[in-house]
Amino acid sequence: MTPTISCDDLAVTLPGASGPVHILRGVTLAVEKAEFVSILGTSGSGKTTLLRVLGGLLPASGGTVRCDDTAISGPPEGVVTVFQDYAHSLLPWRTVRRNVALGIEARLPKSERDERVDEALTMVGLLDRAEEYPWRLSGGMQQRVQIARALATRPRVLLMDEPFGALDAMTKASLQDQLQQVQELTGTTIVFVTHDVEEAVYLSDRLVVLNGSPADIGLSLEIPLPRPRHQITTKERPDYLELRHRVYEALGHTVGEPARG
Amino acid sequence: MTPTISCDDLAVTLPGASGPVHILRGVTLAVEKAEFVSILGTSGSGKTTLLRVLGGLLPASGGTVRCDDTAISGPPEGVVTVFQDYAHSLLPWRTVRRNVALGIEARLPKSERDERVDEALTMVGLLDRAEEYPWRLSGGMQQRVQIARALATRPRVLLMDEPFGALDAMTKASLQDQLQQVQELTGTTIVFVTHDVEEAVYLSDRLVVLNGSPADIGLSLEIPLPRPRHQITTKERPDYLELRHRVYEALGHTVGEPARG
Amino acid sequence: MARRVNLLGAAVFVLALVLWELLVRTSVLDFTYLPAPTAVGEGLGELLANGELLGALGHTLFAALSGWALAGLVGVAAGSVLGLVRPVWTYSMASLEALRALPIVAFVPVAVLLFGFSVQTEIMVAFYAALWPIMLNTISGMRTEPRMLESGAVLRLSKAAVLWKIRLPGATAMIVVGLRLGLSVSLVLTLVAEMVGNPAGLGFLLVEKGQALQPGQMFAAVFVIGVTGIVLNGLVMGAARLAFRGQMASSGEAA
Amino acid sequence: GGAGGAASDDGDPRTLRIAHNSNAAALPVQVAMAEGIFDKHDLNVEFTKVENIGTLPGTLGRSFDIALSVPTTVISAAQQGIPVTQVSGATLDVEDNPTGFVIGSKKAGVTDITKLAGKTLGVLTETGTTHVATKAWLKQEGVDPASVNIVQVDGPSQADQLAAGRVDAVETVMPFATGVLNNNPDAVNLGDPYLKLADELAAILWISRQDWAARNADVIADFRTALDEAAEFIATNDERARAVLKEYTGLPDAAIKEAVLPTYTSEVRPKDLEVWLDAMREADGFTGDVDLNALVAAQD
Amino acid sequence: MKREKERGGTPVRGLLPLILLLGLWELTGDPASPYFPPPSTWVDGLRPLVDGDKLLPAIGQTALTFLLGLSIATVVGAVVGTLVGASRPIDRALSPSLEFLRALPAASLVPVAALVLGYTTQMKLVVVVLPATWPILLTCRTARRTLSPVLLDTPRTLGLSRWHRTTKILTPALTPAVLLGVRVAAPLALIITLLVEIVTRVDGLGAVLGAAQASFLSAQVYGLLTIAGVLGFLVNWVVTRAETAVSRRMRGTT
Ligand SMILES: Nc1ncnc2c1ncn2[C@@H]1O[C@H](COP(=O)(O)OP(=O)(O)OP(=O)(O)O)[C@@H](O)[C@H]1O
Ligand SMILES: Nc1ncnc2c1ncn2[C@@H]1O[C@H](COP(=O)(O)OP(=O)(O)OP(=O)(O)O)[C@@H](O)[C@H]1O
Ligand SMILES: [Mg+2]
Ligand SMILES: [Mg+2]
Repeated sequence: MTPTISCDDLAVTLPGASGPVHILRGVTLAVEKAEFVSILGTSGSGKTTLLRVLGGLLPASGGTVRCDDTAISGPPEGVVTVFQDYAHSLLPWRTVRRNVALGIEARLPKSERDERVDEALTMVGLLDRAEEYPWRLSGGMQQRVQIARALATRPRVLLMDEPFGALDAMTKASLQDQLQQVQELTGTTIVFVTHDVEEAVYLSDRLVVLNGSPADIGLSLEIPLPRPRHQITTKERPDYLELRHRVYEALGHTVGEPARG
Repeated sequence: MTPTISCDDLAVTLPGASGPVHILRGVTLAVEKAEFVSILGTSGSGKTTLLRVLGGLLPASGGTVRCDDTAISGPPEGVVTVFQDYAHSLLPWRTVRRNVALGIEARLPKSERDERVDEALTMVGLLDRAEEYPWRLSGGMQQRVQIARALATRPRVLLMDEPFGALDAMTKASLQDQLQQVQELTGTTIVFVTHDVEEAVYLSDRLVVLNGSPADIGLSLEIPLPRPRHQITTKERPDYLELRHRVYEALGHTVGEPARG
Repeated sequence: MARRVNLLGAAVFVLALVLWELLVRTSVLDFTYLPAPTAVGEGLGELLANGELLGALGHTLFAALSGWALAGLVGVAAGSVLGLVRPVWTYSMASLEALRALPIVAFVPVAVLLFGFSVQTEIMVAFYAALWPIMLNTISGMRTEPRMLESGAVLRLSKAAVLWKIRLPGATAMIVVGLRLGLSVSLVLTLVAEMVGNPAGLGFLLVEKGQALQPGQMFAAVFVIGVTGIVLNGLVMGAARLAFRGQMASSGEAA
Repeated sequence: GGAGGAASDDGDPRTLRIAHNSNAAALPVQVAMAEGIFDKHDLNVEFTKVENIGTLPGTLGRSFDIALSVPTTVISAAQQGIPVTQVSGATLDVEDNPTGFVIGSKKAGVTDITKLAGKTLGVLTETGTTHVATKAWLKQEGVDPASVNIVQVDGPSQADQLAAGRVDAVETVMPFATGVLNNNPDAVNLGDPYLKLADELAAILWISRQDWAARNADVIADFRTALDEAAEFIATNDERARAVLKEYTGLPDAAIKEAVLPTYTSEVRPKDLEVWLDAMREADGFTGDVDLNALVAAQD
Repeated sequence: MKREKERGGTPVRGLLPLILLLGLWELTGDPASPYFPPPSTWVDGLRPLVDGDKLLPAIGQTALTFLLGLSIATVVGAVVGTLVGASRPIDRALSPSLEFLRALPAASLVPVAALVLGYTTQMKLVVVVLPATWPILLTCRTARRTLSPVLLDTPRTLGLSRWHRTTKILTPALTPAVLLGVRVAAPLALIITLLVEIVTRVDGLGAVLGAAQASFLSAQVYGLLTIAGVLGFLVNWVVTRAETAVSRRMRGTT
């Protein structure tokens, strides 16, 4: 199986106040088809940057980035990024419905498009706000609109940057499970940036941790938990707890790990 | 003891796509001096709206809002809000240092101001990025700049809207403890919106849950855990676990509660 | 909601007129050339009665609106190209800036030479004047929020779709400002062209009534011009609200 | 470009496209139109009112065949290579019927022309005949024209501007002179500047392009005959003439009743152009060398 | 990929098309043409003015009125535009009257302004400021309306005084809009300055221009127009430089 999306010896340098700053160096990552890979790392370690490079939004300063064996020079077909900065990524002059339709309206006939939009909005629980403008929505709602927009396109590869960061635990859990279901049905490849260790372990097939400055991959951990996973039973499994523990440790987290009563 | 900041029978109505929408109704809340109150609730329940009203940024449609027994008609002296939408709240034409100095530069002499800014930046771990522009920072870093800016003013009341939402677990834990320390030293009153139940229970003296539509306070729960609290020992206490369980239950959360191994 | 009449604005306007009337009545302002609003009202009645007004108004409106519409098309198209295609901008912007700086009034006689005493002269002048605000505002509006463009890229919108669905709608508020500015500028310069060039329309009526020592009628023409400005602007804003509901709402222009 | 090139012809030489302003000098043309005098001479006239007659020389051939003009304009235009020529006279200033006025304000101390030094004079057009004549007059009286501060004031607002003291004197023509003199007790008529150049002088005339005039000598002759007949009609039918005047100037009834009609002529007077050329050289620093003969092609 | 390059000041290279056009005119133009003399004759056309020491004072007068008028319009436009953008009642109260004033042709305002202020620079200024204010006012109003509410809440919650809110937040945030407005307004202000001078012949380039036009001195007219054009171009160039400097600092915003 060839990797869907991959980078090899990737380096990224960006301009900073006092000269160029090396953000990433020597990052090698290959994500296979239908794989779910989570990226963790401290704030400012370069997760967003890595995701932007994989999504074809930022050119690499060194190394190669490929999608299905062709070098990337712009967002490849079927690869959709969900931005961390949801407030800026929605079009304020379009209603929620038309924001969600943005990626498909040129490709699909109206009836099918409406169906897809409704489906996506139902998934994120915002169908009743479809005619509202995004700037009248709460932060978490805007974030969900962006997720719906990505899902509506039925992407092959989904690059998500802290997509559930502004959601309450319940909404988050529901979306986690919806995402798993989508992946199971469609075989979507997902790269998922998150700060929530539990979420990362619960959802992923593999989990990588970015650290250092410039950052590279410090830990790469397979999560061999059986699927389908379930919010209660999976999280009660000893191997889940064990994996979670290892990740906390890798993150240098000696204090914040939730107690294991 | 009179409450520092309070609202009584508060109602908020905002314009929506199809006529006015009732966001809050009959919310009564009194926060006492040096108290730490967390607000929880599903996405879109009205937490940000409530905080904006308490901060004097949004006029109430009904009921009264008071700070130290005087009705509020604008942000009261010493009451500082940390916004959920951090990307928009930093001034892009100012460096990090000058963004943090914004609230104090008119009031303090240069030397003292520099000291305060350095102190605040150290607290959030961004002293080495002081001369950078905010749009060159990662999301989590921007969020921390905003926190530093609020802390630098040494507020009497701090209204924080998901302030740690974009931070990794480690940075978050460190800031939680810093915040506790600040409060202990200065007696700051804190109202704290969060989606993280563990965080809410760990930090708060009291915890309220907004629910319904229009929303009001569904649960108000005292958190009588002894202070000072500690990331490991506190979270291992049976009463902590019990309180956490009760909150999850109040949130209607039957699935997402972390396993209690 | 959009149809609500602006009573407050009308009240301020009427108040100003009443103040003017009082100043004239109390002889604080005592000039034969500057009549009171009531005298202007009489003049207006006379102009309406002899039928000169509507013809002149129609002529001026036709010239100003034709020039403006042309400027709208050219300005938005050229502004988009200049805002998006860097080499075009590099190799022509300075020329346009230089042309823009040329005082169009002084060219009215030249335009008269080229196009004769015709409505074309007026349309050319109106077009030339309205072009620049529309073009500059379009160029400036083309600086779209980068995250929105990235959204378009990620959703694999075609270049045309990005222009049509993201850049132009994002620039709409600015373009509408340009159109509003262009409208009043084209109206004002059509009048200038009529005053010094083609003897037709409201501009000429103004001069003619001045020369005929009929200040009441002359200021009636001025008044009609001003009211035309209000009405045209209202129509543009109304049309923009209808056509670009989301853009207007998100830029705080919903009624 | 090259509007200085060939004139475009509309085909029918007996259809005259005529342009003039609301000046009473053009009354004969209007009367000839209204009373069928042009028809009688087989002339068909299309009239356009243009208030700003300064632009007319350039439009001859293109938009108009015959236009009202003034000697200074004709001379400047010819000097710059615009082939204009006079086809007919229009009015004549004579001692007992002046058409030009310099009016001072007693308040400002301008009671005769020499007092203008250092004062502000409101003029109709800085380059027009009235002002050239006034400058020549000032020179005759030993006043340096440069010492007079000049601003252009629209005829209709001259009365107010003088009364309000924004200008100390105005230089004007009919019908504005009436308003300036009547409503202001401080106004003093200092005299007609034209008559300081000569005892009898033409200050307004009808022009066309030289090539058009050369081709249409017969038309011009008929045009002038028609004007003469119209002038006669005016002299004998005052009431009707004033009705026509009201019709095309739109002046209020009072102004029409008070109006003193100028002395009409169709005579082409080369020596008057000479007087104007001298005045322009003398007072205006005009340095051009103009062949006056080309400007009076229609002289009989 | 990210490609949104930053706009520098208008590059001089951009004058190329204009220079080509003028060259073409020079080659094909007839030096004796009374209406369209080729560029080489323009300098000669100006010579009498230079010799008579009339040109420089005229340029000075026009530049003074133009720049002063533009500055006043900038301040008035920015202040009123911000107010009107911030407050709907003020907007609704003023907009019809402002819209009315805006449509009035400058030439018909001149006599009225002259009655009150005489034939002075102040009179010229009043007539120039009125229309030049508009572009600045309107762009500023729109920019104020589209400012993020959070950006406006920030100084409030930090307890900044009204003055500091204005100087530290509103001014920098609205500066790009003001500069854009100034760029649109500058040629308008210049046109109106010249128009007033042409109409009244109160000192300035317009007075000379009007006289030249009335005497059919087309070469001189084109020469004077070129000078006026250069004046406008220079001001525009300065404003564009300022815009670049500002947008460089504000790259983070849209
Ligand atoms: N546009 C930019 N120009 C220059 N430097 C940048 C830019 N964007 C990000 N950086 C820098 O790159 C580094 C990594 O940023 P990135 O946004 O990838 O972090 P992150 O891991 O996503 O952090 P967070 O969890 O806080 O979102 C940071 O040090 C940041 O300052
Ligand atoms: N400016 C606005 N105009 C109209 N309605 C608004 C506006 N802002 C928010 N709302 C509505 O008010 C309700 C509550 O929004 P609020 O932002 O307070 O939610 P929240 O609890 O903070 O949610 P989140 O956790 O997602 O941030 C939502 O239904 C939202 O659509
Ligand atoms: Mg990030
Ligand atoms: Mg919120």
